[in-house]
Amino acid sequence: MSNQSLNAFMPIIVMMILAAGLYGVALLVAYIVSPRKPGGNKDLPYECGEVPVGSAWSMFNVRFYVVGLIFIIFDVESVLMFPVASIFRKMNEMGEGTYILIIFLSFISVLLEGIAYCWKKGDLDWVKSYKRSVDN
Amino acid sequence: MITLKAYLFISLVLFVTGLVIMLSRKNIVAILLGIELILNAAALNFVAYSKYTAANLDGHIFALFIIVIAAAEAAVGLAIVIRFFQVKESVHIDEASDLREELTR
Amino acid sequence: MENTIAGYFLSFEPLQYLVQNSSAFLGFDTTALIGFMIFFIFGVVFLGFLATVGGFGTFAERKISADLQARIGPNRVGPYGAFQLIADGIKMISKEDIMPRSADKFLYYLAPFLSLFGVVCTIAVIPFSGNFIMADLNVGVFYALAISSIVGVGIFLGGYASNSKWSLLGGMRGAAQIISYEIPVTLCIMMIVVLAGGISFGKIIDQQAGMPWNWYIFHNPFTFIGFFIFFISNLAETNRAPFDLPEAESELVSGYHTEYTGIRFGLFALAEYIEIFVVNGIAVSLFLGGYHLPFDFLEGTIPGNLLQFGTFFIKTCVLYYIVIWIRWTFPRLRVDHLMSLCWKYLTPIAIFNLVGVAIWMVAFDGHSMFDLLFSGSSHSGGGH
Amino acid sequence: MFSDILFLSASTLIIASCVLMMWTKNLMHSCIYLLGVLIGVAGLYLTLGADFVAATQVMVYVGGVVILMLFAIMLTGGKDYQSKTQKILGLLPLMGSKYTFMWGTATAMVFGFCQIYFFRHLFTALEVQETTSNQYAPTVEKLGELLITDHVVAFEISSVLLLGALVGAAIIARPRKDRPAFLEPVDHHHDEHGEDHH
Repeated sequence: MSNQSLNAFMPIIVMMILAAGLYGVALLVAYIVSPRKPGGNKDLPYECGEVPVGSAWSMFNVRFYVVGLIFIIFDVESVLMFPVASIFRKMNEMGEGTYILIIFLSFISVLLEGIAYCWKKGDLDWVKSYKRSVDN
Repeated sequence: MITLKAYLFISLVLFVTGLVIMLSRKNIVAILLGIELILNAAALNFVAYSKYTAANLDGHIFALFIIVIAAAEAAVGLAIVIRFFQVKESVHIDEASDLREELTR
Repeated sequence: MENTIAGYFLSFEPLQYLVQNSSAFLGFDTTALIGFMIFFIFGVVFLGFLATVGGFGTFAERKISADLQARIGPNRVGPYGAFQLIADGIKMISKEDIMPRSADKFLYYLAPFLSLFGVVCTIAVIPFSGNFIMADLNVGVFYALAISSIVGVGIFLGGYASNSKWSLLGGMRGAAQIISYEIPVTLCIMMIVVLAGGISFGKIIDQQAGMPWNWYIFHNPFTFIGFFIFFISNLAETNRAPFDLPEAESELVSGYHTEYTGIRFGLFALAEYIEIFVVNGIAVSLFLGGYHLPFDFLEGTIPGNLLQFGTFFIKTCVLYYIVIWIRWTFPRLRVDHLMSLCWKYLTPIAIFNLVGVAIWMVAFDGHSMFDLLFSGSSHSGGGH
Repeated sequence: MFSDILFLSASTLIIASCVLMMWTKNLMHSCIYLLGVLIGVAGLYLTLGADFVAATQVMVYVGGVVILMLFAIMLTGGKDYQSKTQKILGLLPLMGSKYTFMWGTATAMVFGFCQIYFFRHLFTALEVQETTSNQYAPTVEKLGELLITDHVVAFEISSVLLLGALVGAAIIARPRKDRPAFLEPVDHHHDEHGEDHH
């Protein structure tokens, strides 16, 4: 890892431009080439031949949200662990290995407590979460 | 060359947008969107000041913790919103008045 | 710009001459401008290459599945049906582009773009060879992890915007699956970061140079388990069988792209196939030694770089073959099994691996298993 | 040169997304414009040399918070509501329309600029000559060192905070069959009682 100039981020911008360009060119070519015959029933949502009833934008089960919730907490914890993990080797070579190991493991142990809690309470189950949480 | 004021201006725009959304929207989820903007404005200020006025990375640490807090806040806040919706079948902010003293209606 | 493909080509004589002359002519330092042009050209080259690889992926998938099922597969277009991808592309483009009447138009147009955007931006940090890397960022691996999470938003929006029940169910499942399996992937990457002491791709790959026993997969038992967790989680993140719940054709018609026709369906499929190559490339770079040959051969020259690129490509294609092989061998998981596999098996094992690697680092001073076994003197420094 | 272009494009993205986010009535679209704002802020972090913070921004916000928001919008229907309690303000023709947002923004901008004008000596006091070099040092390792030395308590406590958030949010959001008794509408009970008497 050395000092970088800001130009190091140039390829990312280039790839963003290219992604937009690829999408635009593909749509443009398709717009020129492809036929357009609107009408009929082909612009109804597909429901295996039945005429769709109502909008699909209805409420659905809350367990998708619970999964997202557990994910975001773990995501944030792993983000915070990244800088510490990246200097783990350097600190170990400097002879401070035990110190950083204690810090690292105490952080991970809290993470483990979280997953153990969710496991115990049935938040990690997809099907049974309703029944078990009513029992509790 | 970009000065500190440019970043502060962008941060101001973010903050004001968040404030306007918070004040004018009546959907609780939209209010949480506004809060995210305000937190971003604060984090942007921290990072900008840490580049222009201080030579250390404390601003980055602060931005990192702001992002952490924002994620936790979004998780808990949206959980409350969803529970609120299950009880009241609406996420109108004015419905959240059960604990308020009854005033004249 | 050092250490990247533009820096590499700018060190050549003709381009330096061009930079000097154009700087003198235009009156400012044109290094950045020429570098931008080089990046742009190679961005187009890499994107075209990966799109072709993705197209061949669909062809290879059909051929290999035919092989596994004792059929012949596509054999009409060109020798052995090799031009099938061109025929597929022409078919995709010339189909009518239908949008459901009740769809959310803005999100319907945006969803394939976000899906493609997340994948294409990841290409910028893939190390194809020692010098053929577009950006060797200081946060390389982390950047790849971050930017590829946009794909999940694209898939969710694709399901939502169509206003079709199948699409919505597929999109919801897809988003839940992608975000869940990101956790084991992150933990496995962190295991490698602890070993390598840096999160740039260059640093991680340079430590695995040389013979195969220097690869991180063979560093210690924990990384050996970690590779398989990483591979399985990547299968799930790219919606590949046996984790193709979001597009399970026997229960949801086609999942989140049920309502997508023509070129936009093609772009979703293209993004998916490029993503398989990209995540396999990341797996090769992190665990299987990346582009390194066992010996130094013409290092730094263009033929040497092409040789390294070939090494990288062959390793990635082996993993690609395994991905296709798995798809046509294993039955699909049930959705509750999918979630319990992620949260109850892969994540705890990945945390266990991370702890194990951290303790191994401190206990054995970062020496690998083979160091300890074959050179008996080196494990004297245990436990600082 | 490149940083100027990056700054300009990122700030254009931010301002456009902010305006659209206030403008649109559709909450789903609003959330997508929030995505634009967040990516723009990540671009600004890049121009400030904060590469790790930028990547964190993309990873946590785009990969996590936005998807969570989308889930929550789906779960709650995503309607846009009119004001109920603010009777006097609600009578104004502009309240709750896009013009309100415009006026609110304009007013708040004027207010903000007035504030900046009054406190300008603070800014001038803090202004520091900018380093002209385009180079920046790698931040990840320094952040790691800071996290395990100066800020180690905050680092460890943040994990406890996240554990608390996880437990609390999981308890709140967990699917339940029963409605809490104290949240039942009171007049509903009265009606049942009255019918029994009759």
